[in-house]
Parts: sequence; C-alpha cells; structure tokens
Amino acid sequence: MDINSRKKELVKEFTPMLQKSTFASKIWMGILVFLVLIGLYAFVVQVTKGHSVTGMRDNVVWGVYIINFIFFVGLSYSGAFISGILHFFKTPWKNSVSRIIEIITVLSLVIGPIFILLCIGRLDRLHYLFIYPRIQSPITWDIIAIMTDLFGCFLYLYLTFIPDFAILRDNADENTPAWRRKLYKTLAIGYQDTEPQRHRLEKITRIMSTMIIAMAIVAYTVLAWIFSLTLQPGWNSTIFAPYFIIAGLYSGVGVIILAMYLIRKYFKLEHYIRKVHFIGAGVVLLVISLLYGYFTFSEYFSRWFSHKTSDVDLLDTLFSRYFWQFIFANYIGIIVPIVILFFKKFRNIKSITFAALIAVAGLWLNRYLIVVPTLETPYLPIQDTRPEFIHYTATWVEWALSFAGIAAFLLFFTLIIKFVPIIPMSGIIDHEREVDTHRKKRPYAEDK
Amino acid sequence: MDINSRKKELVKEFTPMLQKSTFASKIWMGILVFLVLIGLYAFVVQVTKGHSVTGMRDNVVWGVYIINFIFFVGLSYSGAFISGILHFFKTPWKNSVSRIIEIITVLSLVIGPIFILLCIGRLDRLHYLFIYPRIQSPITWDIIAIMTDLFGCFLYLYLTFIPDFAILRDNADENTPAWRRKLYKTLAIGYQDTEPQRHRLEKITRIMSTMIIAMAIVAYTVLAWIFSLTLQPGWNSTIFAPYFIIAGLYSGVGVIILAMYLIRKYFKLEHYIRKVHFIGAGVVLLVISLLYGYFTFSEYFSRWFSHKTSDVDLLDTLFSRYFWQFIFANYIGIIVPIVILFFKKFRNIKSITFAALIAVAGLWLNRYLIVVPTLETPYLPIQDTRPEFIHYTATWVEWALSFAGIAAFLLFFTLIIKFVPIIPMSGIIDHEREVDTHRKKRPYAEDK
Amino acid sequence: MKRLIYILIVVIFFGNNSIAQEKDSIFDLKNYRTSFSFKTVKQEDNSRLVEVEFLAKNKKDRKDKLPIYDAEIKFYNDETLLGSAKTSKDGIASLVVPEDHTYVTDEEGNITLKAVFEGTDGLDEEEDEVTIKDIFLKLDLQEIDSVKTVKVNAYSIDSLGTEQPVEEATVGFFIQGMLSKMKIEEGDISDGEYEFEMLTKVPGDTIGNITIYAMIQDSDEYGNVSQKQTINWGAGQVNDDTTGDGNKLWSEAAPVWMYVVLTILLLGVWINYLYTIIHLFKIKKEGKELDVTM
Amino acid sequence: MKRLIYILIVVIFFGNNSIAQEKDSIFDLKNYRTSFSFKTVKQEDNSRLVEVEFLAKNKKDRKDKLPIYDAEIKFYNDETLLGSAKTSKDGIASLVVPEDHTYVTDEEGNITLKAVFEGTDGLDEEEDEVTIKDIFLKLDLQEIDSVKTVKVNAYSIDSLGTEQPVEEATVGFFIQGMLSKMKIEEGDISDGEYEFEMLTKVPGDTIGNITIYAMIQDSDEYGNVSQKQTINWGAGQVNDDTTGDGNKLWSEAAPVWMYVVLTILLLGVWINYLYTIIHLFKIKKEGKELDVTM
Repeated sequence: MDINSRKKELVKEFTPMLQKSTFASKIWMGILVFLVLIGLYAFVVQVTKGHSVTGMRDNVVWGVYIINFIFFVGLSYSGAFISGILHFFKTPWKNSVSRIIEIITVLSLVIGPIFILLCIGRLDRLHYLFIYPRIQSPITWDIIAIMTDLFGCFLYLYLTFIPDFAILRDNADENTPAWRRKLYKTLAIGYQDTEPQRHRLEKITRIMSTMIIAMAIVAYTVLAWIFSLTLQPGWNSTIFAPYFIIAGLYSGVGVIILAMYLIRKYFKLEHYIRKVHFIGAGVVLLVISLLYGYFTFSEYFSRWFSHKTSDVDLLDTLFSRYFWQFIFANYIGIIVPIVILFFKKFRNIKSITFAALIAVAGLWLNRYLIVVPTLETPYLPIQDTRPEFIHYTATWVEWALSFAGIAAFLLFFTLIIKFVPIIPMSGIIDHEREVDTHRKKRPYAEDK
Repeated sequence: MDINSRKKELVKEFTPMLQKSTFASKIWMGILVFLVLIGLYAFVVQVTKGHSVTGMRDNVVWGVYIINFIFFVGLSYSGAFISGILHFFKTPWKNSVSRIIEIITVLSLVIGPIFILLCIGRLDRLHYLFIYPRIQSPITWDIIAIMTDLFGCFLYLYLTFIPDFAILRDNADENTPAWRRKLYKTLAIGYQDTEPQRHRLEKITRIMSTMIIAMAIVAYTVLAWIFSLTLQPGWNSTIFAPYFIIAGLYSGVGVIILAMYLIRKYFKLEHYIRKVHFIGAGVVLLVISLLYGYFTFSEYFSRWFSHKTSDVDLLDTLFSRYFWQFIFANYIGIIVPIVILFFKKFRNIKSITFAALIAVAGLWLNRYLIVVPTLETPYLPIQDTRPEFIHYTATWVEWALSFAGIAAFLLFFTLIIKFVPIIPMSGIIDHEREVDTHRKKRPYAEDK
Repeated sequence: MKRLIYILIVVIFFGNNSIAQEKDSIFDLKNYRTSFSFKTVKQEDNSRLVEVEFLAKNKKDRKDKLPIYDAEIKFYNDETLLGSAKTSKDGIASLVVPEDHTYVTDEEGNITLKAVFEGTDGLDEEEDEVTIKDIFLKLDLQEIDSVKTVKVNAYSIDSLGTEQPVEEATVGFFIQGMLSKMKIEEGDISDGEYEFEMLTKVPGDTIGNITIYAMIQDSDEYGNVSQKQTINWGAGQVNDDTTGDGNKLWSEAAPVWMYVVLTILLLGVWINYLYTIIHLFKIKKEGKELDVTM
Repeated sequence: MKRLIYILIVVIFFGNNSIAQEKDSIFDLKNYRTSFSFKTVKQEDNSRLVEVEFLAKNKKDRKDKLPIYDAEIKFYNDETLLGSAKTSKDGIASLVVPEDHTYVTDEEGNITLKAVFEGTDGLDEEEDEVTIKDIFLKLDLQEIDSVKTVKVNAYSIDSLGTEQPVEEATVGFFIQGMLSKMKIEEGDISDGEYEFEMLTKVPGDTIGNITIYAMIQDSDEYGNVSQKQTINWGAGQVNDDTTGDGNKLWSEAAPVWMYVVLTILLLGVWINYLYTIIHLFKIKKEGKELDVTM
C-alpha cells in the first residue's frame, strides 16, 4: 500500500468537509453569532449598570456564572484526563474520538474562565492582576496556574494537529486558497512523517498527555477545595475532591457522546464514528454514573444522617424549594442513564445519546444545587435578611451570557473543524500502517 | 490432546503438594497451633476476668479488636470484589491467583467477625441474639447480613472447587486414603465435566460473582457508615464510604501479593505463579495506592484546613503522640509502594512483595489511627478524665488474640491447600482446551 | 520477618504519657477582708436552718474568695444558745433547729437570730444578726374543674395560737429538676394566699411525679421559707421524644423504608443463592444420569 | 431540543417565594399595672440627666411590658420646675439639666428631684422622688513610674464652695467597646479617692485610643454619676492577630511550604513544556534538512 496515495485519498475525502459551506451550516453559524451578540449586549449592560442587573446579592454572591465555570472547567479537565488516558494507553479505537475530545478540552478551558471574569465587579481593573501581581496573593497563583494549564492544553492540541497539517500541506489541490496553504505550511513546521520525526512527535505527545492528566487532577482538586475547605454546610465535605473529579468525568463523557452524535449526523461520518464507539463510551458512562451515584449518595446520606443543624437547614431547603431540581439532578440525572446503559438491549446510538443528555443536564443542575442553596442557607446567620438577599434567581443577563458561552463554544468548535478534519487523517494512516505491518508478519491471520 | 490423560498428569503433579508432610510444614503448623493456643488462653482470661484485662475503657471503647475486624473484613470484601471482577470479565491470567483470592475471601470473613465477638462483654449471652431476636434491632439485621455474606462466600468458594473435586475423585490413586476419596466423591456431587454441566456451573459461578461484588460494596459501605455517620471528629466524614472501599482493596491486593509470594516460594510454583502475575498485581496495587493516597490526602487535608475545634484537637493528637505512627501509616505506607511500583526498573518479585508488605502494615496502622485517637479526643468532653480512661494501649491479651487470629487464618489456609490444589486444575484444563480450539481454528498463528 | 513486624509494632505503640503538673498558690492575709453572712431558711418540714458563710475576700480581685474553715460559729436566739457548728471546707457552718423549738420573740412576734464567731489570733470576731417573723407556708395542689391548680397559704401564728394571714410577700414556685430547680411562677401573696394554674406538659419522673416548691426568698421580713409537695401531675412514662425524629441507636419501630430496602436487598441476594443451589442440584442429577448411562 | 431544555430550565428555576406573615396582639389594660421609675445620672460634662421610664407591666406575665408613650412628665427640684418632657416610644422621658444650674438643697446638701405625671382619663397620676447628694468625679489617668495608673477623686462641694471628699461609695471602671462598656475594675472610694493599675494589652481603636469611664451606679446617696476620659493607652494599630495562625484569605506572607510545593509543581510542568518545545524545534530542523536533501 502506498502511504502517499492513501494520504491524497483521505485529503480528497475530507476536503469537502473543510471547504463546503452549506445553507444549513450558514444558518447554524448565524444563530450562534446571534446568541453571542446577545451575550455581548448583556455583558455591556452588566459592565455599565454593575452587578445589580444579575441575581447575585450580598448573601448569594455566586450564581449561574460560577456554575458554568465549574461545568466548563470540569468538562475541560475530564476531556484532558480521558484524552490523556487514551493516548497514554494507546487505546485501539481512540482515533475516531480523540480529536473531538481534544477540541472540547481546549475550548472549554477557554470558555470556562470567561465566566469567572463575569463574576468580577470591576473588570476595568482586570489588568491590575498582571501589572501589580503580588506573590503572596492566591489570585496571582491562580492566574499562573490557569495560564499554565491553557498553554499546556494548546500545546497538546497543536501536537496532535501537526501530522494532519503536514498531510494537508502536501496534498493541497488547486482549489485550496493560498492563505490556507501558507498557514498549513507554517503550522506543519516541516514535519515530513519520517521515522525519527514520528517517534519524536509520539514521545512528546505522550509526555504532554501525562502532563495534562496530572494538571487536570490537581486543578480540579483545587477547584473542589475552594468549596470544601470552607465551613459552609453543603460544601464542607471531605469527599469533594474525588467527587468533583468523578462529576467532571461524568459531564465530560456525556458531552463527548453528544458531540459524537452531532458530528456523525451532520458530517455523515457513520464510517468512522461507529456504533461500537457509542457502546464503548456508553459503558464508560455507565461505570462513571455508578461511581457518581455512589459518591452523590455518600455525600447526601452522610449529611442527612448526621443531621448537624446547619446541614438540616440546607437539606430542608433542598427538599422543599428545590425539590424538583433535586429530584432531577440527583435521581433522574443518575438513575435514568444507569437504567438505559445497564441493559444491553437498551443500548443503541440514540438511547445512549439521550442518556448522555440527561446526564449532562442533571450534572449541571447538581452543580447549581451545590452552589446556590448553600449560599442561601449560610453557616452564620446574616442580619439584614431581605428576601432578595437570601433568594437567588438568575436574571436574563445571566442566562444570556450563559447561552452566549455555550454558543461561543459551539461556534469555535465549528470553526476549528472547518480548518482541520475532525477525524485525524494521520491516525487513520497510522492504524492502516500498523495493520499492514501486522499482516506482513502474519500473512495468514485474518483481520476483522 | 487427551483431556483425561492431562488431568491424570496434573493430579500427579499436584498430589505431593496435598499429601506430603515435610518437617518444615510440621514446624510451621506447630507454631501456628501454639499461637492459637496462646490466643485461647488469653480468651479464657478475658472471659473470666472481664474486659478490664484489655486496654479498652470508658472512653476508648474500641481497640485493636475492632481494627482487626475492619482489616479482615476489608480483606474479605476486597478479595470478593477482585475475585468477582476476575471471574466476571474472564481475565486471561486469573487462573493462577483466583483460588488464592477466594480462600483469602472466605477465611478472612470467618476470622473477622470473631474479633467483633471479642468486643462483646457478656459472651455467655451471645445466644440471646439468636433466641430473642428483635426485628427493630440493627444487630439482628447485622447477624442476618453477616450470615448472608458468609453463606454467599462459602457457596462461591465451593462452586469454584467442584471441578477440581471431580478431577481428584476421578484420578485418585492407590495412595489416596479412603476418607479422601469418599469426601471428594461427595463434594464433587456427580460433576462429570460434560458440556452442559460445565456451562451450568459457569453460569451460576458468574451469578455468584456478581452477588459477592454487590455484597462487598454494600457491606463495606455500611461498615464505613458506622464511623462516618457519627459526629466524632475523625469519623464524621462524607468520604468514608469510598475511602473504606479503596482502603479495603489496598490491603486486599497487598495480602494477595504476600500470599502469592509465600505459596510460590514454599510449593515451588514458579511455573504457575510467574513474574507477570506479580507485575500485574503490582500495577493494580500502584493504581490503588495512588487512589488511596489521594483519598487519604483529601480526608486529612480537608480536616486540617477547615480547622474546626474538634478536628484540630484530633490532628494535634495525631501529630504529637501518634507522630511516627501517622508518618508510617499515611506517608511511608503510601509513598514507598508508589515509588517502588511506579518505576519499571524497580518492579521485581521481591520488591513488589516488599511494597505489598509496607502497604498492608501501613493500612493496618491507618485503621488504628482512625479508631483509637478519635476515641481519645471525643466530640463531647468527658467528666472523669483519668489517664487510663483517655489513653489506650493494647494489653498482651489483645495482642495475643490478634496474633492468634492471624495464626488461625494461616492455619486454615494451610489446611485448605492440603486438601485442594492451590492452582485450580480445572482452570489449567480450561485454558489448554481454549488454546487448543484456537489453534485448530487458526492453524498457522503462533502462540506465545 | 514476622518478628521484625512484631517489634516494629510494639515500638510504634510505645508512647510516653507522663505529664507533670505543678501549681503554685500564694496567699497573703493582708490582701483579704473577711465576709461573714448569716441566713436562715425555714425548711419544708418546718424546721429552721441557720447557716453562716464565712469567707475571706481579696480586696482587689473580686473573683478571689477563700473559704475560712474549721471556725466555730455559735447561733443564738436573742441570748439563748441554739447550738454551734464548725465551718466546712466551703466556709459554711449550719445548724437545723427542729420544728418544735419555741423561739424567743418580741412583742410583734419577731424572732431575732444571731450568729457569732468569737475570733482567733489571726481573725477578728464576727457577728451577724437577722430578725424575721416566723411564718408557715401551706402548699395545696388540687385539680379544680380538671384544671391543675397550685395554691399557697402563708400565715404566721400569733401568741394566741391563731393563724394570721401574711399581708404581703413575694413567693416563687419551682419544679425540681435533675440538678436544680426551675422557676415556673412568681407572684405576690395577698391576704395570705396565692394561686395559679399549673403548666401542662411538665415531664415528671418515670412514674410521672413532679415536686413543686413554693419559696419565699431573702425576704426582709420573713427570711427564707420553703415548702414542697410531690404530686403525680407529670406527663410521666410516655416520653414525648419517641414521636420526634432524633438520632437513636434503638427505636420502638424502625422507619418502614428501612425494612423495605433491607428486605429487598436480602431477598434479591437469597433468590440468587436459591437459583444457584437449584442449579447445583441439577448438576447432581445430570451427574447421576451420566453414571447410569455409562 | 435545545429550546426544550431552555424551557425546562426556566420552569425549574421558577419558584414561589411569597410567604405571608400575620401577627395578632391583644391588649387589655386591666391585666396591667403601671410602673413609673425615676432616675438621675450626673453625666461626664457635669450636666445632670433626669429620666423617667413609664411602663405598663402585665400582672401575670413578667415578660410582657408595654411602654406608655406620649405622656407628659414634669421634673421638679423641690418645688421648682426643671422642665417637662414627653415619653418616647420606649416609654422614656428625659431632660438634661445644664452644669451651671443651681439646685435647691436642704441643710445637708441633699438635692431632692421629683418626676410627676399628672394623669389622664385612662391612667392614674404618678410621682417618683429621688434624693441625692451632688458629687463630682475627677478622673486622672497618669503613667507613674511607667505604670499606667487610673485615679478617681470624688468630692462634693459644700455651701462654702470647698471640696469635701466623699466618704464611701462604690465606683466601677469601664472601657468603651463597640457596643457596650466592659467593666475592668470595681472598688470602694475611701477618703474621696480610688486608684488602680490599668490593664495592659487593651487593644484600643485604630490609633490606640481607649476611653475609660468611672461610674457610680444606683447609689442611694449619690444616684448615678459618670465621668470619662480618652487616652492613647491602647495596643493600637499593630493588631496582634497577624502573629496568630487563623484562617485568612490574605496574609503578609504565605507559608514557605506553599511556595515550595507550588513552585516545584509549576517548574515540573514547565520543564516538560520546554522539553516538548525543544523537540518541536528539532522536528522543524529535521524537516528543513529533509527539504534540503530532497
């Protein structure tokens, strides 16, 4: 088999995906841009009128922004973790999903921290963080950490892109615009897919994959501690660090399944993203949902049984004002995916996607219930208890910005996969090369 | 290949192991019996003189007995879990270790609850539990639960023994004593290794393996709750349920490695228990030790950072009077195994066994530090604070009974493997049969 | 290697628990002034307690009080010696004058009681006097129209032996708790009488008894007078707690969901056992059939 | 489907927060008796506050007190009207008599002050009288031999205008806290004087000032007298807390191990990044060489 001609073939196969602009895709992009613009307007309103346009007040100082932050960052870390694991153990069927995961990882790590910025009252002083850093200040370390993480994820993503850039550079046809050619040439940094180059690239990709696994664990643990190291009922919990990691994985696998489903549908990639991938991801989601359910149960059962006064207050709030949300987040959002995924006969692409959707929605709500009701039932009573100080309802500004965040995530995703094929061509080549070598060694063995 | 002649061959190979009585083995048994007798004497002392001969007092009401209980029961549950997983997923290399694990599971579930009985003040009223049960009483349910668990584990162990009993029955030679033949015949319940019988047995073994996994998780979770649902500092922790499960697995894998080492050494089973088994178990131990370390850190770090008054008292105690124990249990006992197992070049049979030894000792001490210092620094201050009420030191009676427990465990183990081969012969046959079928299907494929 | 572990464990568990404690106390008499306070209480059995608290108080530090003990205190009614007592370790000397003692009174029926400490080398003489009227409290607990009513009568007995209702005095009512008395009512006696409606839902002891005290305290005119009565008015045996949902090791009835969950779990497990055992028997049967055919 | 989620979320977060509260209060005058209490305080600037608290107290329930407001109270010195004031919502009427007012005194220098409520249809007339001696407190804060000493002089001025030291009175010393005064010392004035050594380590405000009060309270002879002085004796700006190890969001210096651990972690990560980037450059170089050779 001639590798070079195979590469040409693949480029030909994927080029339409990169360059076509169908009517549907234009509409899709239009909607996303529109949502982002609404978000920008809401942002201008918030900056000019101050935080009083949000539902956040003296007591409930955190709202949906922080929940989106936790959610996106959790997505990113779990993506990093899963991607790292797939790379590290050289999982055989990883190729079809690895790029999806990597893009999710990087994009959510870009979108997530934006929501933290929205929580800041005086954004006009944001640059002070960079020009007047204090080494004693945790926030300085925060910035260093987020920068480190972001840089690492970008670097990792870039490494996985290089072979494809090289293929795209070498196989550009007359239809490819000049700027694309040039960009591919620059980004491919002279990668020629020789044996030593390939080994070198593999080695550093492997190193970066361990790095991002380690960073994901450390960073998400620290995020969990932001909550669990306080004395707040509902937060002060020794289980939070592993619980957050499991929860992050739960949402991560869920979003990956959703992305797989949408991409498969839209780009007609049934050949690459097969049922076996959904089943595999579904089984992973099942295992994680069992763990997640066990952790959630441990967390709430321990609280409920020990009934310390402050915990009782919190649980009363959860089971009265937040009853249906609680049921959805911690019963439906866990049990429904488990039931769907547990029985072999229920497992098909649509049902697995549905389970993932329930899981993601449930998890978002679970984060909401960790943040808001806790702030509504503080550890120390407050003196001035006007209802709008105690009760939080997100305003249109917050929702607009939340949906703008999701829209921006989808928009960037769409743009990236218009630039690089969503299925790594180099991965297909590598796989075929390996099968080939195998076949040469054992000419009579069957391959299925 | 003729299966029947292969069976004969295997029986011939393993018979010496079952029937020889070397001088070394007599000495070994003698020592164990002696330790058990000392334990029995200590037991008589305790029953006649009452609990004042132990170190347990008004405040520290639990001592090494309960720690041994947690340890053995944890061993059992993790053994059940691991064995269940091995069976359920039909792991290829399971055959050499599965019987070791199963025996550990059952024996530790027999020895463990004995330590709970030692905590009971009026053993002469023990039968009241059975003749006057009250359905409202948790202890009645306890007894039902332990009975259920014990029955299940015995049943499971028996199922895995049946094919070997059948082989032993069919291949008894003139040297086999009559009572053995008869016993093998009864216990094999007419199992003839026909296709339908084998399938039936496989099916029920699989069911029982899921049962004991489920029971292990439920039972160990409940055991963790006994501690974590109180308000005691050091116990009231949402993380305890998963933490106990991880800790149980940690000790379980450790003890399995130790058992593998000893059995391999003594019975010269280098052919069956190979380096690859140690490496495999070592990697599992590494993963679990990372998890266990993470959970331990989460637990203590959350406590330390939140510093509630009662937690601070406990941590002060841990870092002053129990400093070296704490360092050994939670630093050395976790970091040393990780370091040994992490680096490929450190991994050999002896070093892995050493890591397992450190892990098991560290874990036992970790349990000690969860139980005793907590009771020494109660949540509510006590009025009469005589030093012997507050401080616990185990007495010779407790140590004697603890070592008697370990000795009894080893003694039973030795007796069982004198009765049934430690490597399941049926497993070897199955494996060879499978390889055979495979070879027939793909005659040119190499097998290594 | 096992011996090594043994030694290791023994060494690890060997801790040093000895903590030495020393406390210095310096006492200089010049910094103290004595306090000698005399009080009298008419007790429930109509006997009268006379009691002296004899303390040395630090002139500067109000919290620093030292009891003076083993000092002999003599108690007088006018010039008649009632008896003497030595102060205890707490600086308290007390004496009970029986019910039937006849006191010397002035024309208005006032009794003058006096406590005298005759002094030693180190301590000056001390004396304290109290003048009170001897009154009687009669506690009357009745259910009137199924309303539990507490009534107290206060009277003095004049020289003719007739009861004279007390005109004005503040009386407090208490219930005996485990460690101290809880005040439930306070009011002024007028025309020798005071009554009120008893609280409902007072728990009482295991058989429902409660002890009610009527007390006049530190009255200038009557000193301390106390009277008590025990009655079965408590909520008694049935402890209200059982209906609450506190944490308990044991309750009369476990919550239903617990039975349900546990039973389902256990049944699930045992059904599988049964299934397994049935199949074992099937194997046995198959084995027998094979034996026959072979 | 996205719209569905949107609606779902909006519906889920729509809760009903309206809680209605109603409170009934029933008032029957027959159950109440009035309490009219008059007190006078000589304030720090030597002016005199006269104050009446006018309440209706429930005869049965001691906790049930209702202030009587808008009642006009007249204050007299002997027969001279000092002024009148109406009771506030809290039932308090007060008046400040300036420092330079000359009081009518009896031969012993006692001032008789009287408060009178003249009665309305619903309420009876009330009157309360207080007789006190006008005394002066002089607070003197000095560092004697570097010992911070608080000294108070109490004297009255007799008809000839000479200072007569007060013979006996209990004086309390307080430090002004944020909400209330904390007692630091109490003692008896003898020969018009009392002094004590000030506590060290009293924090004080941001610039180290503390305000010390000397007060005679509820004295039968002198009524209430108060005097204060502010002095820079506080521990002041330097807050001792910085040396403690409490939880803080921000401290002057983070613990060293934190820097060490974080730096090691970050360095470890960045070294790997660097390694990766170096290899990327190597790939680039190799690529160039290939370009050349090809």
